[in-house]
Amino acid sequence: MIEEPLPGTGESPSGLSSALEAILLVADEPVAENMLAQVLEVAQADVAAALHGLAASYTEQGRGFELREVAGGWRYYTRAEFAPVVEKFVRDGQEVRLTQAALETLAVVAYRQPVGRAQVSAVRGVNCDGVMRTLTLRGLVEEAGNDPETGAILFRTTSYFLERLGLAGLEQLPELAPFLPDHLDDEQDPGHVRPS
Amino acid sequence: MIEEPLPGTGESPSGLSSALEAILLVADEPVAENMLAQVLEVAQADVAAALHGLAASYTEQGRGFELREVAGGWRYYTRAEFAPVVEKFVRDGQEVRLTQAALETLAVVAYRQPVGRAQVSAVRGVNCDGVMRTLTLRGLVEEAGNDPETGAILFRTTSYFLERLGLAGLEQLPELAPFLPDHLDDEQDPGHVRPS
Amino acid sequence: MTEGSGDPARGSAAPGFEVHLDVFEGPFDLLLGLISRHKLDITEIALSAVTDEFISYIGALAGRWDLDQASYFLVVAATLLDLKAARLLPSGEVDDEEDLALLEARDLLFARLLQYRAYKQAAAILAAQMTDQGRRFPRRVPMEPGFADLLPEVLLGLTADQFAAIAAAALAPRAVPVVSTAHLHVPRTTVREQAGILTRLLRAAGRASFGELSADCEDTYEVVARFLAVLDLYRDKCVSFEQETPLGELYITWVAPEGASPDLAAGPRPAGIEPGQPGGADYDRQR
Repeated sequence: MIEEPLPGTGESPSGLSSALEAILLVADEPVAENMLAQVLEVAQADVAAALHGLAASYTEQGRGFELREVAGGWRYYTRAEFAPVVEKFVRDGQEVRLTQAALETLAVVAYRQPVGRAQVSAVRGVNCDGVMRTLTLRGLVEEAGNDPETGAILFRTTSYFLERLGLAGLEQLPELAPFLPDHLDDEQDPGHVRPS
Repeated sequence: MIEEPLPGTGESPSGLSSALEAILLVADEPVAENMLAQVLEVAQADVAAALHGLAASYTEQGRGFELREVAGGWRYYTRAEFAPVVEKFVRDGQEVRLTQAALETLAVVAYRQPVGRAQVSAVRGVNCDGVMRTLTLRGLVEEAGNDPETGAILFRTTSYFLERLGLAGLEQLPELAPFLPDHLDDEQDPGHVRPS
Repeated sequence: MTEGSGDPARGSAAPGFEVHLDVFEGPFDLLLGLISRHKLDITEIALSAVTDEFISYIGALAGRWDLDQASYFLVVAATLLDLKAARLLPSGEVDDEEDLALLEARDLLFARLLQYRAYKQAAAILAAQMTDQGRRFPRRVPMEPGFADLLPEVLLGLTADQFAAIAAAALAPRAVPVVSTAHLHVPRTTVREQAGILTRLLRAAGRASFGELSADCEDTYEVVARFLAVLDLYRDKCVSFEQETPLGELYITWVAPEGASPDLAAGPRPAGIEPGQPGGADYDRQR
C-alpha cells in the first residue's frame, strides 16, 4: 500500500511519511524505527529518513507539535513554546466523571485483581479494551505483570484509586457478600470466571 | 500569549492554529470549541475558523492524520485510508460488530430519544430488554431518567455513540423521513428527534 | 415478475432469502416493499408458503445461516401475519363503529410495518457509518510526561459501599438467557387416559353428572381432557348424555353392552408425552 519508498521533502508528506504520521498519532509510547519498518514493510533506513524529514518540516512550519526521538523511539510531543497554553488546558479540565461502564469495569478490577482484560470482558459480557484504556489513562488502573499461564497482561488498581475512594488500602474495600443476592451459595461464587 | 487572532492560510499555521494543534495533541477526548476559546482567550468564531482551516489543510496535504468534529468537539484521528497499517500496529481488538437486532434497537433509540423499553419493543415487535442491556454495557446507550407519566426508565444515546458514528451531534443523524410513509401523523412520527 | 437475482443493495438482514410464489418471485425485502406500496395484495400471499420456503432455505444453508436473518424474518413474518389477519376481515361498507375500528387497526398495522422498515433502513445507515468511522483511530494516548501531574482529578463520586454495590452487581452471575417455554404445555395426561378413568367410574355408577365425574380432576387441563373423553366415548356409543337446560348439569349414562370394551379405554397406555420422560436420566448418567 505504501508505494513511495522515499519520503517527500515538500509540503505534502509522501505515502510513507503519511503512514508514519498515522501510526505515531495513535502510538501510546515511543515507537522504534525497526518496529515501524516492520509494520510498513519498508527498509529501516527509509523510515529513519522519512521521520527526520517529517520532524524537520514540523519545526520549519512552526506546528504546535513536534516529532522527537526519545528512548529509542519516536513520539509526538507538544512544541515547548506552547507549554503555557497546554498547561492551562490540562489544568482547566473539569474533574473527570467516569461513565457507568467505566465504573463497573473498575469495580471488577478492584475486586478481582490482578486480572486480565479477557476475564474482565467475560464478567461484563462485553469487550472492555477501550474502557480499560481509559482507566489506565486516568491513572486508576495499572499493568501488573503477565499471567504466568497465558502471558496475558494483568491489571490492578493504583494507589490513586484508593485515594479517590478514600481508602487506606485494598483491605478496606467493603466485603461484597452483603451486596450480593441472598440465594448465592459458595458454589456459585461469581468470582469464578471462566476466561473467554 | 497568542498574538495572531486569525489563522494563517499558508503552509505554516498561525500562532492560533499551532496552539490548537498543541492542545488537541494532548486531549484524549473531543474538545469543544468554547473550551478551546476559553483556554486561548480568543473568540470562539476565530477558534472555529482556525480549526476548519487546519482540518482542510491536513486533508489537502494528504497527512496521515485528520482533525474531525465529533460528539461536540474536535479530535485528531488517523486518516481512513491508512486504516490497514494502523490496524496492524494497534494492539487493541477492533470494535465488536453489533448484531442486526442491536443496530435496529440503537436506531430506534437514536431517533426517538428519550425513549422507554416498551416503545422500542413496540416498534420492533419483539422484546428488547436483552438488547438494551447490551447497548448499555457497550456504552452506546444510557439511562436518561424516568418517564414522568409511567415512571418507566428512559434511554438515550451517549456521546460515545456519536464518536462511533463520527457525528458532531444528533442533528447530523440522517433524516428518517424519506423512509417513512406520508400518512403517519406527527404523534407517531419517529423522525422527530429531540437533541439531547 | 422479478427475476430471482439477489439485489445486494437491499437490506443486509436477509440478503439471500428469496421467495417463489405464484404471484411473486424475488427477494423477501422486495416482497415487503410491494405490499407496503399497495402493489401486491397481502391476501394473495400464502404466508405458510413463505414460511416453508424460509425453513427450507435455512435447512439448505446447513448451519451457516445467521441469527440476524432468522430474527429479521420472524419480526417481519409476525407483522405480515397481523396484516393479513386484518386484511381478511370484511372491509366493505363501513356501517358500524366496530368495522371502523377494524379498518383503523389495519392502517395501524401498515404503519407499523412501514415504520419498522424505516428503522431497519436507518440501522443499515448507522452500521455503514460505524464501519466507516471504524477506519479512523482517535488519538488517545497517555498525557505527555511533562503535563501528567497537572491532570484534573477523577471524580468517582461514590462511597466505598456504593462502589462495592456496583461491583456486586457487575460480578453477580447473569441468568443464562433461555428461550422461555412457559407457554408450552407438556400434556400431563391424555384423553385416552381420561377415557379409561371415565369407563371405570361409569361402569361402577351407571349414571353420574359430569360434575361428579370430574370432581377428582386436579386442574382445568384435566377437566378439559376428561370432557373430550366423554365426547370420544359418546362417538364410540359407550355413553349417552342429557342436559335439561343450556349450561345446566350434564348427566352421562353408561350404555355400552355388558362386556364391551371401548377402543379408547382399552389397550396399552398411549405413546403420548408423559411425565418423567424416560431417557433424560440415562443421558445424565452417561455424562
